[in-house]
Amino acid sequence: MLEDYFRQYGLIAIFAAIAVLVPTGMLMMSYMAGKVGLRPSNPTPVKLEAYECGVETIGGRWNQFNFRYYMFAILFVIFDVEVVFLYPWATKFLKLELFALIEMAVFVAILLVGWAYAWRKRDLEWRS
Amino acid sequence: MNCQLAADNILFENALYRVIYDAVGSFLPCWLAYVAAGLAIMLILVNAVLLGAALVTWFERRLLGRFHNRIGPNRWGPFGLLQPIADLAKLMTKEDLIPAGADKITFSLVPLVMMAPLLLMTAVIPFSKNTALANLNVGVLFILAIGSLTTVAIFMAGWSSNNRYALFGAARAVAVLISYEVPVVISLLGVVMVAGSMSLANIVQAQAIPFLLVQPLALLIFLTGMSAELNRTPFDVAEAESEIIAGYHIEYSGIKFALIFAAETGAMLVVAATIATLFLSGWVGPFAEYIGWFWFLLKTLLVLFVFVWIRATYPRLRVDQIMALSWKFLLPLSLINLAATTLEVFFLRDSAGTLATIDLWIMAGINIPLALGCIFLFGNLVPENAKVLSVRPTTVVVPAVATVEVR
Amino acid sequence: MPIRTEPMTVNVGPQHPSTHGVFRLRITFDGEEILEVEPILGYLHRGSEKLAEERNYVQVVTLTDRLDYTSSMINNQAYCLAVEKLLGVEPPLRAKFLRTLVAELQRIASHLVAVGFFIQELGAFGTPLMYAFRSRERILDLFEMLCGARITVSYMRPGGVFADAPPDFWPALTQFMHDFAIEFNEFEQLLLENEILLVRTRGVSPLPPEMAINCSVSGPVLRASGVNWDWRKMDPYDAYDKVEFDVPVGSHWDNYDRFWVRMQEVRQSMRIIDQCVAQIEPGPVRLVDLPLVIRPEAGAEAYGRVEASKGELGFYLVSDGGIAPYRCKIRSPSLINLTVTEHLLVGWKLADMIVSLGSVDINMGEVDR
Amino acid sequence: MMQVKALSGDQLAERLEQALPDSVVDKISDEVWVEPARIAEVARFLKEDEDLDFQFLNSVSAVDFIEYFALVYHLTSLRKQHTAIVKAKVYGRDELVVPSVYQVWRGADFQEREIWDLMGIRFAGHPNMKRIMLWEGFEGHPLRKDYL
Amino acid sequence: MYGLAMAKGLMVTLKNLTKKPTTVQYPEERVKQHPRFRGEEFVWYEERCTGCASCAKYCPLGIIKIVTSPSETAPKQGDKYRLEVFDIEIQRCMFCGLCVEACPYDCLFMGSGFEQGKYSRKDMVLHVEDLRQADKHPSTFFRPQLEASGYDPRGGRPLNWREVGRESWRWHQQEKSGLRLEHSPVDTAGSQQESN
Repeated sequence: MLEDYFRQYGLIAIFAAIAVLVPTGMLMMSYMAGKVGLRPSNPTPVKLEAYECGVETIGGRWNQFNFRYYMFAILFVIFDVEVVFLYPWATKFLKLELFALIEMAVFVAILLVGWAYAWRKRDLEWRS
Repeated sequence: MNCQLAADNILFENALYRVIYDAVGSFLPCWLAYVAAGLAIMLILVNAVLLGAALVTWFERRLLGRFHNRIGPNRWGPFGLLQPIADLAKLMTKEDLIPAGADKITFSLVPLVMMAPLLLMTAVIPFSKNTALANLNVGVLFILAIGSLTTVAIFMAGWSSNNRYALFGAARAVAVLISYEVPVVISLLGVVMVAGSMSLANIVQAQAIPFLLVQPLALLIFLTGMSAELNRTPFDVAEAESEIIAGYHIEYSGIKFALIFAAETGAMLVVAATIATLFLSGWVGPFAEYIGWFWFLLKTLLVLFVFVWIRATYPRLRVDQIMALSWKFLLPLSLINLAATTLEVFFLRDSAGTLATIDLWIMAGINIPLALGCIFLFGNLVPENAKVLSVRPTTVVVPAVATVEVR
Repeated sequence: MPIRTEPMTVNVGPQHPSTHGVFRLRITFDGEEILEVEPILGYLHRGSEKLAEERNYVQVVTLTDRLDYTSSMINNQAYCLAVEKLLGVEPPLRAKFLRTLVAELQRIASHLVAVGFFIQELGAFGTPLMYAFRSRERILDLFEMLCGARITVSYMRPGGVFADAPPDFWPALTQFMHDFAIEFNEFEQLLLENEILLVRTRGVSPLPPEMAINCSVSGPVLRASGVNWDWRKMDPYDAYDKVEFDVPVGSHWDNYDRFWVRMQEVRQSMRIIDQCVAQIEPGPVRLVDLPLVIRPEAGAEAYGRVEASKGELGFYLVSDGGIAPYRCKIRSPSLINLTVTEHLLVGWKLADMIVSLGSVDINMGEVDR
Repeated sequence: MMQVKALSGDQLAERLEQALPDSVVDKISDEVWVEPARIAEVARFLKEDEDLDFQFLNSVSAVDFIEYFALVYHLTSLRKQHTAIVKAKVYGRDELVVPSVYQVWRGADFQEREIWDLMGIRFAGHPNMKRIMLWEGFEGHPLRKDYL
Repeated sequence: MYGLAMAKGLMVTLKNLTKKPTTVQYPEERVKQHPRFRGEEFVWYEERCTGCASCAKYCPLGIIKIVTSPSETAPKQGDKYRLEVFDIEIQRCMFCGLCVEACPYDCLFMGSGFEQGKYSRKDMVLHVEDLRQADKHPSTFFRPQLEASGYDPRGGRPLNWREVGRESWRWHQQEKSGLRLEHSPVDTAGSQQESN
């Protein structure tokens, strides 16, 4: 069992390396093509400007952006953690007893309260 | 050296794999033979995804053309099949610009971070009977986890470009991802529960009838959520071309753009393959022993067609509406699905903890009306402004003296 | 605890896919919400009014083609009406009907462009636009049949139109009207009640009637704001007093109503065309005694207006007795409808901004002139 | 069929003389010439008077007659369904300033800016009196007859 | 019900998927061009041109340049001038057709081509020699006599100056005013019109 585990993930690890290598290789190829002269490279200041509909950018480079989704981010973290717990449970649920069902119902219910509270507080909406 | 392939290996019956394994195994250590044979499969996967992405761009453009009542790309090769190659050749020879003021390293890393998880996702998808690189027992979770890495790349692209439009796109992409990940993940719980396994190969085998029928609500949520995570219409706010021009990849050109674009279409392909596996019973079909890959491709194409079809039809939602749709419509729906499936499984399973085919049919019989009912119910909860008003007053309004405050 | 953020100023346009040409908005955003808007125009300024002073009365017709290039016929009509007012002449009846007919065809074409791009800006990937253009293409074909050009038609002349329609125009028109009825039904099915479209546009950027009138807004935008005002009804020109049609008026004043009013106006235009075809009779199409080079009397002036597809299009002509207008002021609906941009956009989101701008349906050829 | 009728110059002049003495300079068939310095006052009266009710400003035009500029206001009342033409003569070539009607009809916004840009008549009280069609720093006003 | 209109939209797109494309593959296939099409390559019949320069005067852009000298080759035709220069700066031409409308002798016709892209602006000027030698496929724009003959500029053969016909001034006036008289067929002899 354990051997199988390493065998499988070993392959995945090698594949991960390949998955990184392939796009890197393509980027390198393009870089080499640029060196050889297949690809033009003639950067001018105007060309390198950030695109903003053809006019110069106003203001600083990175400013403090009003992102407005903090509450969603918090909810996302909560629910994703929940799901991590739910998956093993769901996998084995076919063989679990009634107690497991109730337990999980309680677990989900607690989270739902938080979600309902957020809805009630109108945190699921766009607010100024 | 006499290597014996373990009988529980998913590739045990795969002819190509066996040939390489035996050939290499005859003069090299067994583990090396294992790796070498695995490498062959990996190369096939990488090529399949890259070529597949190219073909998907062609398929999408061509199909969109026909939806639009025009022809679509048809100049290069038969039916324009070589169009993606021409595009690639063009993009390869384009100047590769990095805007001044951009974070150069992050900017250049983006194509990599976008492409790698996509390739990695294919490792667990069974393309045919006994053909997958690895049969992970956490397959579903693996796909979901690796799949959401793309968003990191999108955010990197948006942030490092030093462009306002890109920043808008990145912020929107992250907002959409954190909203849609939750219902998507919960919706797949039902599938896992019915199949009793997270391994994709086992899920395929568990589908005595396609889960399309058993878990219609889950399919709907998964399709919607994946459309959102792939930035496809009607959720393509991250690269809404009419608003923020191209969103996060506005500053990319040349090969980097090609890679990002290939990764986007490739992601669509992989997601379509995932849906085909999870809900359309993957490679199962008549003569699946021999032409399982054909059924798999056919079902993938079908899902791709649905993606393109939706793209050709609908306008785009606004970002806050997308969020609301997720948290107020899809999340409750996914929880209802979870609850219903749990109860059904709990009452229908036999003492050995298995579900017979007839049980699946019963579940389908319950879940399909449930799905329709839920959509109807939640549909009536949508705000008044989305209702159709067919009869409208045409009164003459000639207002009194204007009292508009003039600034 | 509020997190300190700073507003950022972004240029939308001139090189932006959704600003209807080279139009620039300097927008200050707070996140995605709009705090300030400043429209910047003039990228397509060609000095049409000055050019008109250097051309004789007939030659100016070619300039009017290029104002709102999606409704050249109506521009022609407005200008020719102004010159006729200046001279105190009336075109023959057949010419009047022909003008009404082509103006309504052009209105359909222009509204199709407006609606198509409106949906495009909502994010539909081209399909509604392509369907709209498919029908528009047929109309342009009819124009080509009529006058040899598709966009810059120069079909009308002071005192009529330059030539009668060729005999094969009439069957082609009948065929088009038949096909278009089907195509337009399809188009309505695709869009008119689409929920996504409704949630995106219903209640967004309402323009109250008082505001609309105060800002001199005209055309479909004014009618969508609930004001029943159509110059074709109020001051019938050409053959509009001989045809029947309704004026669709919006009730919610929002983006959806502006879209809806245009869709309904296409239906009304179809009615008008059918009536024109039924009523038109043989006869002259141009005043014979009007010379090629027109010289109105000195000091004469006239303000000729039509209900163009974008709103009230007026030509204010002053003559000094010469062969060219002494002054030719163009009251362009697009420019004046832009007055409400600030009202429509501020407080809404980036995505709505593009759509609201699309719902006003500006055309830069006309804004900048 | 409804018809919009044009108010005659006499009618208009009479009303204006009653409410704002000495504002009318001249009247011809269907137009009335008013004192340019009082144009904003006249505009407010025309808009707010119950019987006249000119709430809709069709267009503002300027014509260069070399010895003077004529400002032409085309007005419509949507409720009463009549139209009127109000004109004002502005003498001189340089530093022309006329009160703006922006506060009365916001529809004059871009048109007044355009007149400043192309004809060189400034409107006092307009909040944003900048060039509109041409760029800032452009010399001259191209629609004037002496601009070549 | 919610979603019904969305389903309807999907059906519409699906229906259109099966339709024949409305676009054509341009260089191989062409859409029908109507005989009145105002195209490039003006068709000019020198035999009839008197060098009156009405076209040049009437061109809104002033792109026609005409220089004439008294002719010695056609004394029988009365006061006729020979054209030394007849330059049409076609790159600025907007194909309004006013020059054709102004021509009192029916010697200038709109062309029917539209594929005249060149690499240099100099090449875009039509000279008198080009006009003389060009294939003559006149458009029927503002030439009712040609339209009545059913001539199709794209499909038909080149026409010479006699074949394009010319109607009497009086007839033309009436035609312009829309009173369609009986159309005389295109006159191949071309003698009777010329006597006008």
